Amino acid sequence: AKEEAAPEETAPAAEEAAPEEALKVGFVYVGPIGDGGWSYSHNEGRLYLEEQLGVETLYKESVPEGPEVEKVMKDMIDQGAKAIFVTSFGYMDYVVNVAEEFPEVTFMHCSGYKDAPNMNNYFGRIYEARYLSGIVAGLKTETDKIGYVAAYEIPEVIRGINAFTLGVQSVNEDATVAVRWTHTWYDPAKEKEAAKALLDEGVDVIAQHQDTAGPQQAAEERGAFSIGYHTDMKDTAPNAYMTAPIWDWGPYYTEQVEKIMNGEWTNEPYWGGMEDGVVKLAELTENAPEGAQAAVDEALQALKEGTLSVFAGPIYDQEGNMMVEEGTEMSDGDMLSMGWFVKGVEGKIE
Amino acid sequence: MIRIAKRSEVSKNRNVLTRIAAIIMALMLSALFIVFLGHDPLKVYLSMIEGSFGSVYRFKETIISTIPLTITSLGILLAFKMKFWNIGAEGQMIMGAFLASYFALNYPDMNRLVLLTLMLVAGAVGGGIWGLIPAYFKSKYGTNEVLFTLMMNYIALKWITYLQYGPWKDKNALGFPKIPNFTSNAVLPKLFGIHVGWLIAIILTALVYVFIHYTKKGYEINVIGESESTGAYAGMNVRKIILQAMFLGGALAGISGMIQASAVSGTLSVEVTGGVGYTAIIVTWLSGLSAPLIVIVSFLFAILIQGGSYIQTAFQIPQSAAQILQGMILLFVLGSEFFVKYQIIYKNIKLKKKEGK
Amino acid sequence: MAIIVFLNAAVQAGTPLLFATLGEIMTEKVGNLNLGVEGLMLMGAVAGFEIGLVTSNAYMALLGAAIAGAFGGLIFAFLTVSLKANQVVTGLSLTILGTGLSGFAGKSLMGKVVPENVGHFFKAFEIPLLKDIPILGQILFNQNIFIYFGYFMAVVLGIYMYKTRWGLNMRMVGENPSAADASGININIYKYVHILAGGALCGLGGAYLSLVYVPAWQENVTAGRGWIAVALVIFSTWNPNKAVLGAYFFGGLDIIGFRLQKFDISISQYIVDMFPYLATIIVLIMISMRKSRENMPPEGLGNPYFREER
Amino acid sequence: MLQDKKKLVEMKNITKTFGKVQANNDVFLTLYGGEVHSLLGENGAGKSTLMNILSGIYQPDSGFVFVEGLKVDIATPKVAIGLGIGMVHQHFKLVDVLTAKENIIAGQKGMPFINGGKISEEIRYLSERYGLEINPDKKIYDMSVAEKQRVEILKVLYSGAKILILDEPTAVLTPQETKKLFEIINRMKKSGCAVVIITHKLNEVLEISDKITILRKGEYIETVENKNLDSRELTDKMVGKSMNLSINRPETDDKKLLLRVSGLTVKDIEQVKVLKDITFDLSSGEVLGVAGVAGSGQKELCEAIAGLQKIHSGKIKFNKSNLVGKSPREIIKMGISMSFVPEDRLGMGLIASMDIVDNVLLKEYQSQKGFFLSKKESREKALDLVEKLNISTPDINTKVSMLSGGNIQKVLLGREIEIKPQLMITAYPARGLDISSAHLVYDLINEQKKNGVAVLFVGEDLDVLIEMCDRIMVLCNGKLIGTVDGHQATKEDLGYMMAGNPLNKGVDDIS
Ligand SMILES: Nc1ncnc2c1ncn2[C@@H]1O[C@H](COP(=O)(O)OP(=O)(O)OP(=O)(O)O)[C@@H](O)[C@H]1O
Ligand SMILES: Nc1ncnc2c1ncn2[C@@H]1O[C@H](COP(=O)(O)OP(=O)(O)OP(=O)(O)O)[C@@H](O)[C@H]1O
Ligand SMILES: [Mg+2]
Ligand SMILES: [Mg+2]
Repeated sequence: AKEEAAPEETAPAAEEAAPEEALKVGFVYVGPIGDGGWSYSHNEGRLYLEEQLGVETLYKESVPEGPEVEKVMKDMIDQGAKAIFVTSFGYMDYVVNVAEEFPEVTFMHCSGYKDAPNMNNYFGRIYEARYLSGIVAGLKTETDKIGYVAAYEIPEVIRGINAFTLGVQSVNEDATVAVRWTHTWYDPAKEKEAAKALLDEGVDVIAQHQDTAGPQQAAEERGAFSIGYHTDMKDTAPNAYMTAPIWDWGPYYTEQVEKIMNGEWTNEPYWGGMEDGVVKLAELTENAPEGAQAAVDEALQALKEGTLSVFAGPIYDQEGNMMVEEGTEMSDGDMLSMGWFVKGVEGKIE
Repeated sequence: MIRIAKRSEVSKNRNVLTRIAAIIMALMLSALFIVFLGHDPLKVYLSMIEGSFGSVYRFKETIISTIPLTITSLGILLAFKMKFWNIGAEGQMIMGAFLASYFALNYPDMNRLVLLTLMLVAGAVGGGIWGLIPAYFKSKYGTNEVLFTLMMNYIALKWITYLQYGPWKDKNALGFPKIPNFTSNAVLPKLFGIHVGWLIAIILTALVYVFIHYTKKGYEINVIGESESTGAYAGMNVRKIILQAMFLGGALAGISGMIQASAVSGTLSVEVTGGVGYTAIIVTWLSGLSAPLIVIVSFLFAILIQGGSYIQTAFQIPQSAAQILQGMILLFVLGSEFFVKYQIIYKNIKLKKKEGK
Repeated sequence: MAIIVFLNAAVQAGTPLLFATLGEIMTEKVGNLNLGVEGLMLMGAVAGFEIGLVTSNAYMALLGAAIAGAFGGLIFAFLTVSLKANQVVTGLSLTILGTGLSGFAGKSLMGKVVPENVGHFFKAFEIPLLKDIPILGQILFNQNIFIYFGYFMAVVLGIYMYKTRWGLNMRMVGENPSAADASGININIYKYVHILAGGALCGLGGAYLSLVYVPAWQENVTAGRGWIAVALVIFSTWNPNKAVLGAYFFGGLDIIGFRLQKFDISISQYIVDMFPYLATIIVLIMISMRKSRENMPPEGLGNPYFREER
Repeated sequence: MLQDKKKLVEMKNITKTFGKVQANNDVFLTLYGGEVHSLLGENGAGKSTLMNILSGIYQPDSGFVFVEGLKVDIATPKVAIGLGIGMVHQHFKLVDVLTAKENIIAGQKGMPFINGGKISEEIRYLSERYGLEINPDKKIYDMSVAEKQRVEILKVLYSGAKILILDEPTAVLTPQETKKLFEIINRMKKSGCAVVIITHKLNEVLEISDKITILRKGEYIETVENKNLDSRELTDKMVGKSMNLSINRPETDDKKLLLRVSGLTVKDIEQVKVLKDITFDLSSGEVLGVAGVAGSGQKELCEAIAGLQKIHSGKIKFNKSNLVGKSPREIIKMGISMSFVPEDRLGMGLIASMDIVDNVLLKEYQSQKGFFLSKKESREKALDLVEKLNISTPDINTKVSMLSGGNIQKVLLGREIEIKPQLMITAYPARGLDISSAHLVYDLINEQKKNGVAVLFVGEDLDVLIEMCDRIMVLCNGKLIGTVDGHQATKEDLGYMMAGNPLNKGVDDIS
């Protein structure tokens, strides 16, 4: 009894809504939910889940990617959580440990690659949205130079840069994408500086793989244009922001929890794309160039129909070596461990 | 009119009572804050206790958090005894973990006992060297150690980031920035369900206690802490002692880092310390530089941390609110020291009769 | 030209550091080492932003940030001056408290943007005549009002410390409180006033980040700059005028990586990230090696003062 | 003149305790303008405490203070300054990195912006009026002790003080400097100020003061007019019993050369020579005095012999062994038994926060074998010391900081004698000690001499040096000015030499 001492009175509403079985779902976030980025988007998913299924949720923010996360998950299990979404790569091994210890609890780990009978991994093909945002940027740029502020040299980010560049080049062959590494996910001032450095070099569109709106603000200040990330960043940079690849975790979370409730859940890995709705391109603003909407719609349609694949050959690397043969597509495995830039990217990977 | 005066003697009772009073006051003020958050303070506090003792597992976790705090604080204690304000335990832990990981990663198949011993020594050396550097400059040029050690923390952290994202990146992790997990040979075994770090912590506490009170070196450290020139006067090699003590202090932090990497994280990462290096400074200070008290204060801190983390999930209190509670309790306890050392006197002057001369 | 553009950006990146450094100089000059700068900056950042948002008035926002920082300073002063608590540990605890307060107060500000007129208030503008100074004009005098205020504060503080009686008294308090006390200087008032003012400056440093630099609310917007400011105080040897150079130098160091990335430099960017900290250590060692009596920390730094103690 | 003397200060029933120590118990003091008033008493009698109460540093537990007839509450030094009370503390309260001018005007009222020229003018006026020569723009760290004292006095005068308190001002001055100080005091007296002076030197008390107030163990004894008093009478009043004030100089015959110092030169961190080419001999059973203005190189000389100073050039030979470049530890290892009573007892010789046992251990532990520490012997020795030297302490586990100055000195001397030295270096062993304690120290030293110990005795009180030492060498500015025979030396000659003038009249120069 003492296990559930505390949170009962926060629950009644949820219990009414889900009378058949009160399932508690935990969420572990790596940043503050106020980051307006990664953790924010997962939290939006949690709220959506609550609203849809009326299940009770628990969350803990700013959990470091260290052993502490094991405790956090166990705390949640103590609180009665039967399913836990663990939303950062660095948690992976700890999730495996806890999953082994608590076979009756279901774990869903975002952006990793390990699994267990009661643990899957899930992620979204945000690169597809990035490809689309590349189309917008490619059409917009006048200097044919686009800047990209990126956090760390890891496959996820590299993949995004490559997809973006392919999108740019699909509409503007001459345009190049210059990359700046910030080595932080979360430092608005620093990210803004990286963007400013790019702007000073003559780029006129800024894209980003960061958790804050810093790069957008740089573009706004300099009268340039920008592609956001994670969430609609219209308010932060009204005159610069054109669109953003965004996450929409709500439907996936709802679906998974439903499956758990119905006993249909499997540990199948999930890597959803545009057609699943887990990744999206935010609505284009009036800052977007003319014709962009049409071009995006067309590509989106092709993506959904399967006639277009972002990493379909021929793809060349920066030195001009053929990396993906004409007529073939890159495998998911290769994509997941991508460690090179496509032609058109200016920058280097350490 | 009120004025303050220093107490001639500080009684143990007053010390303990004052601190308890401070904690109670802090909890009362925090209670208002918790009510503001819309929760019942009593329930929140009870569940903090529950979060640290509520089950065998929780109790173990509390002990596991106590271990690095204790060992690291012991290291800081040696520095503080010399009035060397070492706030670089964080970096010393990291570098200890780093050097230990070097062996764990490069000799994964070595005999377990040999490997673990090697890692322990490496941890001590790594932390020790990181402590030695500021000590060298402090003893030679009088370089301010507070800021030196602080900067050393950042350098250590950046160094691990470099390794994690660069040369030590796990080749099998599909390019993800993580350092490979240790093999089971490099993981400290468990004893009574908790990794043997607890035993190491107890042994080290006893050793440090004996070292400070019953050895010549310990005596020298005490003397130098009071006055370096007296040390020199008595024929001590002051510089050497400062360097030795800081090496030892760093080594203790390094051992703590090694234990965290081996037993808790199972690998090296930028998160290996979990901020213990900073918390331990506060622990050391609040324990009044006494090795046995460090264990107790570390345990209390572990409760605060465990409980604080637990109420976040239990009541969905945000992290920042938990920080506010922690900060308030700390400041109250720090402030209470005044009432231990000083007394407030309400001025009251009376004219006494005296035969005129 | 690229260099001018870079230096112009370095001044902007250095401005939050400048305010916090000036604040910490004031605090240390009266003998108190406040390691809670990061916390104070965050408190200023959130208060400035919140008030800016509510009132749409830049002056109110600045005032709010300063008051929030001063409030943090008040906590520090009460503990370390009146209650004679250990300064290092109090500072560390204050960082925890400040970070918590800022995060908590900022919950509701998530995603909010600085109101337009406040944003407009902080737009860069050129100063006539001065802007035409070759090179310097475009680096220093094409900036926003907050940055000009930074120059002003540094100069004013320099004059205050070295040319006025209050400044002299303040320095005396930090060097030798018992001498200052015997001279009839009210130690407590001097300590409180300067620690509070120092806190206010730290708060403004934080507000620069939330109101001007990233004119939108982001949790933990300082990202460790408070600690750099503590180091900068030494770097500038407790001199407000040198603090200007130090702050802009560190601002530059913070952002130079982005400008160097396009060149093919073989040294790892992760190693470059260590430079600010290495630079601070080197400066620290250099000052201590030179042993110039003028560049030493205030003699009484870190020690509580009790008149009847001997 | 006499009739218009005004009652400036009246202190009544002043009581002050520190923890368990009753520093002042029902003490009275009345000060008149145009008068010099001496405070006299043994160590710990409460003289400084009483004056610190008057200048607002301490708050009395009870009692009243009247200034010019009005009852006042001197809660802070600021209040005291406002009332025209200024104190020159024994340990100067000056900021080293500031200039004389800055130190003088700090805390004073005036225009917000400092008008350097005008202030210099005012300072110059004051210094001319009272004969206090200083350079307003010189930094304190460049100043001699006497200069610093002048700055302190100017600071007090600049603030408009009419009541000036000097706490042991002459302890650090040469006779000439003392003379000059007394001239200054007399000028202030003439301008209507009240001057309080604290000193342990009775001849000075008799020379300068109009009235004398005597305290004993915190109690007020009496206030007397300085008329037809002699020092014996004063001592008796102070100590409360009759005392023998003579210092004997036992003659020893078994003198063997023990220490030979030649060409000794020492530089400080800034590479300035603080000892210049010093040469002298010291034999067993001899007391060699060292006289000189404070900071003339005495400290460096002692520390150089004790192995605590880096030596630039020169030789130090102990019997046949060379001591140059040897650390204290190496000296011990060489089998040389040398004891050193440093000037700064609590900063160097003893650890204030440790008890007597641990302080005895300081000289003991090095010779213990192994890693662990044994306190057994030290405990026995500590008990022994307490009994033999009659140290008043609750027990041997009492912190040294809790003891009185005289008892602290006994612990230090006792410990140093306990190691059965061949050579004993003592720096100002009686500084700040009252007469009875001081005499105990002199007796201890003479006993060592009789046992054949060679003693290097650095002292400040020339009378004592002359009475005790076999020879006295005089240092000035790091140079050895000359050495005189103790039997023939006069205060005037020594004072003359201390100012840097070699003596070339009748006295034998036996160096
Ligand atoms: N700040 C203090 N804290 C604790 N005890 C003190 C303090 N000041 C003085 N005392 C105690 O008060 C007593 C009187 O001290 P005080 O300094 O007034 O003596 P004094 O007459 O000036 O002696 P001396 O001749 O050595 O200068 C001493 O026994 C000392 O222990
Ligand atoms: N902290 C202390 N606690 C108790 N007694 C003390 C303390 N410090 C000094 N004393 C005693 O107070 C008396 C006076 O001390 P001391 O001679 O050092 O001061 P002083 O020469 O009077 O200095 P000042 O002129 O600054 O008052 C001595 O008997 C000394 O032992
Ligand atoms: Mg005295
Ligand atoms: Mg004295």
